[in-house]
Amino acid sequence: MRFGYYPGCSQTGTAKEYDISLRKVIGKLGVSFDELDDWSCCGATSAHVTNHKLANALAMRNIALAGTQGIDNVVAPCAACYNRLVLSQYETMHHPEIKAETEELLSAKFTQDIKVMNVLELFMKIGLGKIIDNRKHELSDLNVACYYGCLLVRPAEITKFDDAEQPVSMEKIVEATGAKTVDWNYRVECCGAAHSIARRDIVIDLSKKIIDDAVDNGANVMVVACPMCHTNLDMRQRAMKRVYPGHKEFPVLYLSELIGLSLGMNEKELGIDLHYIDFKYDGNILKNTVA
Amino acid sequence: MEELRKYAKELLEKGEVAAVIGYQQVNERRTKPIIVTDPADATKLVFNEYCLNNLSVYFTRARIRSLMRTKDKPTKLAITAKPCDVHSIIALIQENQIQRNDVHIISFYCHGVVRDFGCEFSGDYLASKCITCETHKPLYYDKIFGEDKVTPQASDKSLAKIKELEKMSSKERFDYFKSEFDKCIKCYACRAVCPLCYCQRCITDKTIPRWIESSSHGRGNFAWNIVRAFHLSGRCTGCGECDRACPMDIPLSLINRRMAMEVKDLFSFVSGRSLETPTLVGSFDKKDNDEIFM
Amino acid sequence: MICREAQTRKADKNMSGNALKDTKKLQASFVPPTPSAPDTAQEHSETANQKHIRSIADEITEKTFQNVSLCYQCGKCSAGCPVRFYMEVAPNKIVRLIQLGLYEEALNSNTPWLCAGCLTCSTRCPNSFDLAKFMDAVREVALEKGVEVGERDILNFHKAFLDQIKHHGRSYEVGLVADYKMRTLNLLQDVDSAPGMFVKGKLSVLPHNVKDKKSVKEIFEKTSIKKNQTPL
Amino acid sequence: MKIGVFICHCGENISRTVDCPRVAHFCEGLPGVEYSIDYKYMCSDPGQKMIKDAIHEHKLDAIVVGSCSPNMHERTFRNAAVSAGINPFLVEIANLREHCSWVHDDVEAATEKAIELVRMAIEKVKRDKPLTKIKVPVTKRVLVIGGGIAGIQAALDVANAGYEVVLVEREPSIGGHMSQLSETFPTLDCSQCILTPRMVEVYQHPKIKLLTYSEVVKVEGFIGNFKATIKKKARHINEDLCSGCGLCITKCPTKKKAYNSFEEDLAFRPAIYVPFPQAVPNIPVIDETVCMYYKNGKCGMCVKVCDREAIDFEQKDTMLVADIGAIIVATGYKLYNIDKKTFDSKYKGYGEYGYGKYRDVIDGLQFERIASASGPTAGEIKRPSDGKEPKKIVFIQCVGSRDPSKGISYCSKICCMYTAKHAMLYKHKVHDGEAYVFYMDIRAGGKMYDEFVRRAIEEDQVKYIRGRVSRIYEENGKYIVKGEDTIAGVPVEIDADLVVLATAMIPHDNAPTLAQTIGIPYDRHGFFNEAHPKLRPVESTTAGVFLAGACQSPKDIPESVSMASAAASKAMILFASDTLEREPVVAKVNEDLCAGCFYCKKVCPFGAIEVKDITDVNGIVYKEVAYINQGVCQGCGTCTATCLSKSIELAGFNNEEIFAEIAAL
Amino acid sequence: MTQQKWEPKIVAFVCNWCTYAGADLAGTSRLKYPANTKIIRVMCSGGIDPVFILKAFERGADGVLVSGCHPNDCHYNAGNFHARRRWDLFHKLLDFVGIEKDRLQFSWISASEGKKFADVITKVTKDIMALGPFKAYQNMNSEFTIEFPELEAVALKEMLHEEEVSDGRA
Repeated sequence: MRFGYYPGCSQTGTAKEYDISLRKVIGKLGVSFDELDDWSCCGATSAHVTNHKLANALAMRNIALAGTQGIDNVVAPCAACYNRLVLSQYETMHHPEIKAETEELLSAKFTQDIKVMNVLELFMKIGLGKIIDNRKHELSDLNVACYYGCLLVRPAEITKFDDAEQPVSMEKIVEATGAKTVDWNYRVECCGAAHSIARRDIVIDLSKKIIDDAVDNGANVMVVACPMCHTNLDMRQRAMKRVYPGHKEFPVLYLSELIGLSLGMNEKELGIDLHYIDFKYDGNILKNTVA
Repeated sequence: MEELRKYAKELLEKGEVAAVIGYQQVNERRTKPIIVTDPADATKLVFNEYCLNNLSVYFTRARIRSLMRTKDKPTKLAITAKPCDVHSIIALIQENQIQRNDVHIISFYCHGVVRDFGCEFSGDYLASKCITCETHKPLYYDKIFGEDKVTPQASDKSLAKIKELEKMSSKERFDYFKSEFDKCIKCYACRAVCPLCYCQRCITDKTIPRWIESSSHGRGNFAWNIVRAFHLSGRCTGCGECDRACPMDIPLSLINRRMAMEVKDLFSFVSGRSLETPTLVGSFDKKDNDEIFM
Repeated sequence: MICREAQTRKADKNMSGNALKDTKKLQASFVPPTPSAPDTAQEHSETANQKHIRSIADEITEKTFQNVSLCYQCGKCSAGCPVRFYMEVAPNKIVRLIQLGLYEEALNSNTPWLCAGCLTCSTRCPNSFDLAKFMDAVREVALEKGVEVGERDILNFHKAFLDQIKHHGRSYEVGLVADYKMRTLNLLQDVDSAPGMFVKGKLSVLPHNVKDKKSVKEIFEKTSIKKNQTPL
Repeated sequence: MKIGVFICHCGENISRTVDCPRVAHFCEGLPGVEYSIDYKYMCSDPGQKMIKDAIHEHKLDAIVVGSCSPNMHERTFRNAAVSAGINPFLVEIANLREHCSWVHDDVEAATEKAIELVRMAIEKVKRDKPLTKIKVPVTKRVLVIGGGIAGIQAALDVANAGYEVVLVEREPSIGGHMSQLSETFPTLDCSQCILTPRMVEVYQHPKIKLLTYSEVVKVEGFIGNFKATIKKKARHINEDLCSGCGLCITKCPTKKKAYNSFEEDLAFRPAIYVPFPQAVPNIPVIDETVCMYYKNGKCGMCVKVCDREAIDFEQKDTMLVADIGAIIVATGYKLYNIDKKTFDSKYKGYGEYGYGKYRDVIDGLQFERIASASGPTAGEIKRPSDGKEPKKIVFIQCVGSRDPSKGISYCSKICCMYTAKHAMLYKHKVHDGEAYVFYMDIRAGGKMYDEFVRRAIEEDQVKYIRGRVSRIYEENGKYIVKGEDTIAGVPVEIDADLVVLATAMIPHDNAPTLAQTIGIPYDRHGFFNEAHPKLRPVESTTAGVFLAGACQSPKDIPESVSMASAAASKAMILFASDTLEREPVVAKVNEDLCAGCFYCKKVCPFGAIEVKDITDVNGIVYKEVAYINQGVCQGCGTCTATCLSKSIELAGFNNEEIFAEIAAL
Repeated sequence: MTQQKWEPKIVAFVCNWCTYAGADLAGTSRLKYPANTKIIRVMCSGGIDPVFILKAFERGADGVLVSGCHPNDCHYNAGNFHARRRWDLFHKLLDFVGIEKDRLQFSWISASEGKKFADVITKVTKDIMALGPFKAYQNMNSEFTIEFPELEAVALKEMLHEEEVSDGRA
């Protein structure tokens, strides 16, 4: 199985470990990526909140590249990139005016729908059976809070792969690693990613609520599928401790890292040591050390 | 051949049938239909690769039918029919034109007939319908003669023509058919020879209101040929007699065949193959193709 | 409804000549913002004795392909909005203000800028009004009109971010943070996390560049926002 | 032939976009047209007089009226023509309003089109033949489908007038949703107390044949002469023998095997059960899916305890056929189930409210059962999860209703009222409790309705909050309800113990199937369509089929009851005469030309076509032709189009007439 | 129709119960659609003969719409199912002899679908506009074209008033 791959900017910087772990994990599952040549930024939140034409064009540049490079399905592991690419493509394909305008702007033709997939769809497509078959460890002492965040499943009419309010796919994937999942309330709440730098106060509040609810519902680790979420939930815990002095550090992993652990890779291989909140998993014993 | 003659003679002598509709040799490469009512004439009957006519058309003729309606005892009619002619008989039975009990089918294993009288029996001159024919043994019969032989190989030119037309643009196809239909002289030979054109008064002869313009001008010709083809859609068994009868060589069976292909595609139906399957017209499936409807 | 009646009453008072400082006079431009056909527009100009100007509601409709009147003010968006507590005005009120033609109040508020674009409102809207998309358009209009933005820092961040993409094709975090800090003079924020990031090798000192930088730059140039198209 | 043309302005409705004088003037010059005029209101008395006078004065043979749709005034103009001595079928209507003036803006184009429409009508009327109406007998028996309050009312009204009624109910008992309610608004009187006497009256009425646990599976025929096939599902109880003692129910070992649907799944029931104590008839049913006997052939406890030997495990479904003159459809509604739905479902779920996930997030009917003295909690307000009395309760209105993104655009009409009732019932029973209602608008139109809502707010201190709730989630046994008070402009959060969702009223899942069985139209939601939204609200477009209650659109009890009585009186109007006149639009075969292929017989949806033998002078059958039974033919014309030799003509729409219309293009 | 700008002529054969009522609803709802389509009402879509369509083309129609009740909703239970088979075949036949597919269109429009009726008419008009006048059919024999109005009248007469021979009704 081969998939096109759109890493997204974070994957080359703050979310390096997501990129590393994802590539390693899918390699182990017998899948490979064709990285989109010369991909550029999807425009992220900044583009679409200020200039809809720019946002559309930046995202569609990558869709156009996929078209010319003969790639008909693209995995975008970052939930924000995924959402931008899917929405821009939907808008472009559903409004002839936008289509014509964007085609002219990019000197490209959009003839086919390129299937943009998020990381959940990717693992669903690869098949949970494959994860179970290749599993080295059953992570049965992990109580995982699956955090979808806001952009992964929305809007459900367009992303069309899971329920927008009560999604189940990440739980299914996590359960394939042998870990347990907890039922909690903030699975699809927003962490405020767009304001991570400009309004840190908001982000800290929102992230704190998310972590607290996960802890209250008995989770001992959280799994995310978005570099933005991870930055806020992992890195911002330091600042959180300053604002809320009683805050206890709580490990946050990428989905790919969790799967990597169950496939028998170690923290170093998966880049978990790059997280702010340390997380060690040794055989079947969970060691959640506070740095 | 002798068996056939003997059998027909017996049927007539016993009074089981009122007449035998059959073929009679004209010359080496030509036959003509004969209605045998006198047992003595049974010796004239033949069957070979030159028996082109689809004799089932006679069932729709009032004069022939009247043979069955004698005052004291109604009798059957016997017919010598090629397996493909049996398809027409099936269609006629399904359309209530004749009852299965009223017809005695004498049939043959068939390995094809010639395209036209005077031709040599070989692949080059094989009748078009025989090229793809799959029923060498009739589907229904009361008596069968002969043995299964191999049909000569031949290329399917009519299918090639259909494919060629399908590739054309609408306009090109329109021009093609217009030029073909323009040749029509409204002689209605196609109608006369078709076993399924049994209406007592054809739609084209109806004058209040005038359904089809009767003059043989472009529009009238177009309308006639379309209506003819449409009325035969899902009914035509593909005997190809219309083609043979047309003095102007209009490719009538080409359209018929194309429509039969559509019918098979859309409804998995082939006309005249089974007495049990309901006819295409007059039945429906709730799951029929709904594509063309907005 | 109550709100609108009050506004109209105030408007009546205004007509009598005794203008109050907070009186909002409702303009005819809050008639349905769908682009009107030329003949009806003419009719309109004849009756109202004024030219039909493309209102801000019209502009938003054009940008979002959805009718602003779709919103029936149930408030489900505001109820579920994660950043509602930081907003001056509830999100549903912003739609109401635009529906009423009270553009200044809508564009000046910090609400659109605080919207995180999480799509919670759009997903849950009973009348399928895409509020997140609407907010995008409101911000865009605010920029076009050069309205004073309620959340300067957030805009600066977006500008800094887009600058990175414009020049490198991909975002470059070190440059982004430096640029943002220059714009906001907020030099001390995040100094706690940056060194850690360098140590962990997450931040590279050099930007990641796209090979075909020109094409990305071109996109920016072709789509750049033209300011002050029409007065507010 | 002398034709009169009359062009109606319809006030301004037509003349605003159609130049009526020009149309009338143009027609004057057409061959066959003797007289042509336009007038402001042709349907008015002076307008009709104008037509009659013109017929006399100009000795007209046929008339064409350019006016509104023939569905509106065709009858008016036909009657006018008849009173002036013209056959009603020599009147043609050109639809200049619905099909022309109302749908076009450009005067020039609309006038051109109007002229063509009138020309087509003129050409058709030239070839129209005088026809006489067909008389058919009427079976004076009504089929009422649905035994809720609407069906009960309709059945009693018809039966009390002396006509026979067959009342078919799908469930084991009649009573419908009304029997589930605790109290009714705005009087707060006990629902069952007012309903059960009616149910008993139905049971005892000599003119009513009650068929419970039965379904209508086939309806054939037409007004006055329907033939209905009813499937009586096997109860596995011999109804004639059962005394309704209930011993079998108490002895059945499968005590809690199945959810009790009458209690809205808040309680359980055994395999043999009556839905509720006051059920009519009071005869149990055996649920095969649960019963031990059907599972492993053992048990038979009910057989042992029944001294009347009424249990019959071998009982099979039976089919009954009834001759029916009119049908009243009163199948009611169901509540929108707001559990998670799939992507391709017509409706979407309410995942954000966690219905189906949280046991204490319930719907309105469930609350009715909790509040009902006969319900699972014996009238005490207890929440389903732990049986505790909720001290804080939240009601949410418009769940599903007015929510196009979930698939329902309409207002369910009754929720505002019943939510106010629920809140009051709660406050009356839990004095120290807090009740909150989230609403979008309060729609309390009706006698004493708004006063009722105000009473809830003012006297019972129910807090009304204007705004939709965005999300509900559980935290430590409380349900956090996140909303916004859009009036105050502040976000609100309530930690409720119980949440009641006023979910939408929707038609039953099989409403479209039933509509197809009977042959009546339904809208995109599955509600049955009335013939005219204002003037014929209780009739379906199919003659002889009437509608009552919530199967047509959401309705409360008084509306359903009045609609039922209206439907009943419509049926009785039909029964006032022994015969019925029918449009003579029927097909006829030209026997000389029929080729006897009988394709017409195969396509006829009504089995109206028979085989007819044609004999010669000697009496010998020389051909078979088609023959159309005029009493059975409904005039669809499918046979005429199928006939290859064009030997069938449909009176009133014959081919010559249609050709003339085409030719007039 | 005016000389300077060509306006297509479209005929719609509609059933009385669904589409005609749907068209009425479009009117009562004041929906707007182009004025090119003239409606001919029949009782059921099952009663429309394909020859009607040929006649319409002969009489100068540039396009034809056939519309009835949705499957399963037929007032006569099954008329539209028979019609569906018939039209599917006839449409394929016309396509094969070179008549553009969009000249003859089909739809199911219920009595409650006024909006759909307006949309369908608008779409059909747009499609026919794009195809242009159906000269190819109308001009098939030049002596009957519109330039000779008197001959047109003769043709009309031939179509409708030709003496009846075998019906015995003349």
